[in-house]
Amino acid sequence: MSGADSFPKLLLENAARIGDRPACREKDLGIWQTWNWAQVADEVRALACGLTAIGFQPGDKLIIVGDNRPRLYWAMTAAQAVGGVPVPVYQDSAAKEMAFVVDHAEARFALAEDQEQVDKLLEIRETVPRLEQIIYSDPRGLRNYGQDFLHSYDAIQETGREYDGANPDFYEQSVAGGKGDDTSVMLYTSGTTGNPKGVVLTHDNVMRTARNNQEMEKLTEDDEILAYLPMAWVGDHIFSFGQNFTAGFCVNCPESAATVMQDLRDIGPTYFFAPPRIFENILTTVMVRMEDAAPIKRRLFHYFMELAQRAGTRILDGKPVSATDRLLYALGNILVYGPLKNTLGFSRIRLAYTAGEAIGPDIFDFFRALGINLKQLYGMTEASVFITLQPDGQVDPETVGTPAPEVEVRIADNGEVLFRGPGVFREYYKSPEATAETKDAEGWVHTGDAGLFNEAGHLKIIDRAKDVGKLVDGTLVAPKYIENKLKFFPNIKEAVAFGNGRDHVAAFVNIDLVAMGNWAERHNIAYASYQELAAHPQVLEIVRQHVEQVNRDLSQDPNLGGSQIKRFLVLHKELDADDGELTRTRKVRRNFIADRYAELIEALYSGQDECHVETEVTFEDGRKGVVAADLKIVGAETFPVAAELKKAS
Amino acid sequence: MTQHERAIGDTLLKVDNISLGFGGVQALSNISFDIREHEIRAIIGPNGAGKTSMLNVINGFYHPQEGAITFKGEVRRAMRPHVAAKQGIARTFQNVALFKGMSTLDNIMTGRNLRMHKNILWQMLYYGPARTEEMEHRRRVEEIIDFLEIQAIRRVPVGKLPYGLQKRVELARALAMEPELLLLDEPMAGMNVEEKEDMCRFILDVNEQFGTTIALIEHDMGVVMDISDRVVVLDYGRKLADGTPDEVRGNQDVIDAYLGVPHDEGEA
Amino acid sequence: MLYREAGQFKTGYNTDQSIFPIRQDRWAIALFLAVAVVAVPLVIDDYWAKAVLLPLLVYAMATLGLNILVGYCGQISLGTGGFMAVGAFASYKLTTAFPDLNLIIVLLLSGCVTAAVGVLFGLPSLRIKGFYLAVATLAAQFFLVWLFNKVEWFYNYNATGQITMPPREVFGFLITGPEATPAATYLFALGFLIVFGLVAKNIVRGRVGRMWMAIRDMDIAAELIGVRPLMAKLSAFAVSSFYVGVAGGLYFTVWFGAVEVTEAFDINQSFQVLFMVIIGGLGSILGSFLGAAFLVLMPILLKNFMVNWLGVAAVTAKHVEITLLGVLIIFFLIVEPHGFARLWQILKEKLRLWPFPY
Amino acid sequence: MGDSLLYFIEVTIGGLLAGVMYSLVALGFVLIFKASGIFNFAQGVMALFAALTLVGLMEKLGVPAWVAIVMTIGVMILLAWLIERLVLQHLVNQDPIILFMATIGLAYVLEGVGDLMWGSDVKALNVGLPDGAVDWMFDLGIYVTKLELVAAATAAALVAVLAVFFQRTRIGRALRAVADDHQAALSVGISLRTIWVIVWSVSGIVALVAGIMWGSSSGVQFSLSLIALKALPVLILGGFTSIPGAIIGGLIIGVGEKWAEIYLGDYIGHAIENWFAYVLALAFLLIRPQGLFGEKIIERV
Repeated sequence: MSGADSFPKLLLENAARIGDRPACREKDLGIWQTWNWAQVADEVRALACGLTAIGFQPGDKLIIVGDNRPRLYWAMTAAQAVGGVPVPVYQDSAAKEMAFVVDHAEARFALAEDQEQVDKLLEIRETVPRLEQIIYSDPRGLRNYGQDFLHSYDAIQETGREYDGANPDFYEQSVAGGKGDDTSVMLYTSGTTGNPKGVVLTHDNVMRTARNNQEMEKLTEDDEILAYLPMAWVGDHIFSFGQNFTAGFCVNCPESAATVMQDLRDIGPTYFFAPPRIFENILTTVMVRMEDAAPIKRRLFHYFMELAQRAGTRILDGKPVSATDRLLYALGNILVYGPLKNTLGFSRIRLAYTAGEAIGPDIFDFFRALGINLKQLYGMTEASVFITLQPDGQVDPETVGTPAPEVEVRIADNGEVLFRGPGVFREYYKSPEATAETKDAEGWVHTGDAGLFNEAGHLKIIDRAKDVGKLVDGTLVAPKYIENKLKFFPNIKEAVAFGNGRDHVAAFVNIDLVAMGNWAERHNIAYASYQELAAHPQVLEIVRQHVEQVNRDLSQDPNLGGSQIKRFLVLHKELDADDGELTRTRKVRRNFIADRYAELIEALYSGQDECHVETEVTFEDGRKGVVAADLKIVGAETFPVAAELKKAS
Repeated sequence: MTQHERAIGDTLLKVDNISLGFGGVQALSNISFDIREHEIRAIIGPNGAGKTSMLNVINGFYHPQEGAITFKGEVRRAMRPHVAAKQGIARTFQNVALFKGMSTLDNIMTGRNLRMHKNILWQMLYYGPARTEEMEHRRRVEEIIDFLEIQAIRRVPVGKLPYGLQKRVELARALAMEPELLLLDEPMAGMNVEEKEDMCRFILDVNEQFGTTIALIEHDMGVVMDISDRVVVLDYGRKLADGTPDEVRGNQDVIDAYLGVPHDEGEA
Repeated sequence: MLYREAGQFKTGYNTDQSIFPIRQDRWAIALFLAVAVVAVPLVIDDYWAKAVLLPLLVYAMATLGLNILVGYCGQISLGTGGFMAVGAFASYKLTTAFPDLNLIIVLLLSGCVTAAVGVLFGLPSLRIKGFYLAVATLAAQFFLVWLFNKVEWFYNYNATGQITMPPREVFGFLITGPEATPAATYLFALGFLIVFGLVAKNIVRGRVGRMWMAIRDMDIAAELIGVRPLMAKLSAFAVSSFYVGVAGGLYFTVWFGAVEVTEAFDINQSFQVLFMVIIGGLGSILGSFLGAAFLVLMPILLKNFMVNWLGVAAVTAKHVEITLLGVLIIFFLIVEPHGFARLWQILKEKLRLWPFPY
Repeated sequence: MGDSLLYFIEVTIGGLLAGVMYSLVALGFVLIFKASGIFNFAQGVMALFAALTLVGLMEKLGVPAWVAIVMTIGVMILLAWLIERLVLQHLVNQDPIILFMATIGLAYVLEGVGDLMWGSDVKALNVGLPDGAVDWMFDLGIYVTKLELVAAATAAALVAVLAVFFQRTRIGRALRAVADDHQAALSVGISLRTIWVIVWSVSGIVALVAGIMWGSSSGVQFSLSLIALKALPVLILGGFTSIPGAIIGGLIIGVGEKWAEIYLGDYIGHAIENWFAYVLALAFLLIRPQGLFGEKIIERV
């Protein structure tokens, strides 16, 4: 076990211990340029000394903005080495958003990847004069800029080497002066409301969570990871920076955003993270591409994928599988799974995580069925990522696993998930009130998410805490949980569930015009508009089946089983951001909808079979009009709740 | 990093009273102009004005009947194109002249031909100096690929590329020669607006980053007026005007013969 | 399907530009070479050596050579038979004039002599192109055959006009003459092919190869990037003729042992090799091997099938064979004008993308 | 002195007569190349095939010569149609070298089929052409056979007929147009495929004539197909697309070859006619790369 308590110290240790092993790679000029630990240590040292030479003081912040590049990662350690704090910023944020961070962090120094970022920083510098020096990594297009506060990375390193030569003890002393509870990084999180908050994490925070997870998952220096998610995001910071140091594995930076998929295939990482959205996109691409394959190949693919759904996940979890299936799965591995994983770049994955939002069980199972050890975790910036995660062999698409090592999790009385552990952030930078609001005196952090533990001790996140309600009989209702379940059906585009303070749950549904339109075409059902298709009896029947499937699922859960959907209706129009029903990021605005369609809600709870509605809508060209419809209200079967069954038997 | 590197230098190429004819057709008569170091020089004129013929004379493909060309202080009437290449003149063509059977990478590598010297015996072994040389030049070529942002098509046979990208590969091949004078024959012909903008940026970047002198033929007046330092106007093989974009724009002969279009279009 | 490329990333240009950048290809080629070098010599007999393997190796060598000229440099030549004759007679003269000279040296020198002759006959390529050049190279074919037939010095003034290879040893193994073992002759020829196959690949993937391809694809543009057409074309003629010359030398020394020029190296020889180039695939080293293998093996199979299975008379079988050969060639040109190399390329691409169609 | 002058005249006339034959074969090449850009290597074998068919029909079926000739013409037209149908149609837009290779494949097929049908032994061909020396010339001391004269006359007649065909008839004009511009040819109202069939038929008939002439003098056997090789230097000299070039070129080659054989043969060895023509043509080409009637091409960039 390493004795280093800060990343710069750990770097020196790695350079001494595994100096000739690759630390990072970048696809540049057509090949994977590689740096070993000893080289990285040199590069960081030169940069750190260079920073000092141009006036970087302990406590100074270094804004880092750009795509995932080794040089930018090195800059993090360099800033830390001389007592400063790196502040990575989302590379796609606009100058105005970036200006807030630069200003709030009181940064005097910034490192930009290229001309695009330099231009933004120059713009910011006009309103935030505190920003003094700007360093750029890629000189392209910057030849004639000429400002004296603008430095090239190479020049800074050159200066640094001179400085190092003149002050040979400086760097070691500076590194030795660092402590575990020094701030190691500040990550700004964009909350849904208000300005971003700067989450302050210490070396201890990052290093201990990184190390705990590394030990749990047995990550070694032979692992490979692809760094392609924003450096300002805590996940990248832990996976591509923290664990890069603690486990000593190699971080690979893609050539450009456009080539990520190709680079993924090149590298074939053993350790991989992607948000559900990316897995979903990959699955869609796979299916679309397979549609164009020759019929024999297509049939082969579907046959073996079916087999994989049946046997693959069980094999992965070490559960019993019949010998025939095992044999067939092995054959499938040669014919389909192996080549498929290979073309996607997933051949070598030992460990893959997804997190951030609920992942569709179909998507989740698809990848696991292929033999990819994909697991869910639950985390946040304030926890240095890990709160809970799924241990090997105990994976369930519904839950996010058990508490991470050294992390305690409990559910507050209002259903909110609380945690504390080694990764808990120190504070929100310059916001003591916000800090106090989130972190109580005993160190418990309020996540804002509502969740519950199942019998196996796995945490299930059901909704935002503030959205969770109760039926009049006290049964818990998590609208988003129910809505997500509905939305996993391709035919359903949006859903809004109600139930707080009512005697049962009811829902609005939007059908997916593309998916249902396809279905209608195949079944020769003519329709002129969304409204017409939505009101079609067969469509209602399909939706009813989906709703009942959701009810059946819900009934398995002793805690939420009571919140099954008794009645629903399919809305006569698509929920639209132009009408204020959705946010611009396409999230349902529950309260607004409840007000706007109050009569429909009344109808759902009054026992009517039909309800007339007139709604003002905004058309694409900005005109306004009124749509009127008589909506059918459909009842759905509900099922006995699992736990109750047990009691009954 | 300072402004003066972009500063225009001495005369690099001087064209003196060039006349060129094919059979009965007089393609160029008595053309004289000069190109200075580091400048972007546009040659414009209506179809059949002799623009391409002019470029062909400069890089030795056509041999003029009269007149002389002075390049880097050396006077000559005619030379073989490969000699022109050796002296540092590279060019692209109106209709892309790539090597269709080769990949993007190989096409650009051919541009390094003159700078590679290891003989065939070393190459047979693909070892030692020959391999080292090959790798060094591959690296240079990769820098150009990076510069022109064509990484994604490195291994694609150029015949399969869309037109706009082919033009970019052709520019890459010319750049690989590290020329002192780069002749571009309608680098933006047949491109959409976005591709044109990209190409403009690349031309300016090349000029700025490498200090390459550029002579270009282009029909898009907006582009010409935007990026060139000086413009020479040809019509029916004669020189009509010569000067800065503003001077040329104001020249009555030019307006009559060629720029019969309103000026605001030219500035778009 | 068989490829597992994920994780085979390149950290240097050396590995990126290697001949077989994919690991699975390296395994396959290693396995193939192991079989060819170790297993085949254990089981080879005289029939297999003389009727199948030596023809294959000799023609593969000649095809490599011609492909360099036609496939890479775009200069059509119909003089291959004549150049093979130069190689054969050069090796005969050299080995009889210097009996102690190592056969390897003899063959290499024969290649050099042929290269020189090739350059001479390549000179017209500077002025003429395409089919004009093809017809011009026929001059080489007819002139050279006439020369070796007419000038007695070339066959050491013997009465028959035939040249006969005396027995020669290489590293203590008898390689030529009737006493040489099939395995020894086979391995000797195989060694040449492996070494020169590699050399050919090295040349075409380097500067010289690109120069040739530039001339082939667009000679005007090639000149404007500084390629001297003279150098490019003549070097292609030289290298190509070297290979063809060595092939001719092998043809005479290890395969037949005795040849009569008008029979052995007539114009059909030229066409034969050109067919191998086209069917194998223009501008492909692998294609050269495949094309040679196909056109050597197919007539043998056809003949065996007709004579041994169908009981067709040998003479009729010969005519049917010629007809079928013609039909097959036309069929191949229609189905895949770019030859086996392209077919393999397509197949490989499919295997790499499996199970996806694109 | 008189003897050597007479000998010179005899040689020259012999050369001219042989040259007419070369022209005839070269004409077959030119027709096809002009109309379709195909270098038809099977031209020689077509002559062999035609002659074999003719002999076969006469021997095996015992039909009179003129009937056999008409039937053979029918076979050659059928052959042209088959070639278009089975081969060319599938190779449209391929590289010239691929088409060239296909014609070599075609040569193999024709040779094999001809031999299979009619046997590969040497056959005498007699369609009633006169034989023996031309008496009045023989009296002058010049040996020229009647057959040679008839052959030359026939060839000349054929060339004249073709010239008329190309200049005066609608189809002929279309054929000439197609060489320059496929679109233009289509506008005449004849499909490209029809044109190809016609061209191949015509050159099949030309091949038949050549086959009859050569077969009458030296028998029908495989070597007959090699006359095609003799005609190739004519093509270099006269150009692949020029009909006058083919005629003049043929004569030059014929005469040059004979002169060389007689006057150079003693110094450099005999049997040089196989290659001398090529060297002659090449030497000419190095001086004038565009050939006899070619125009200087200005390459545009």
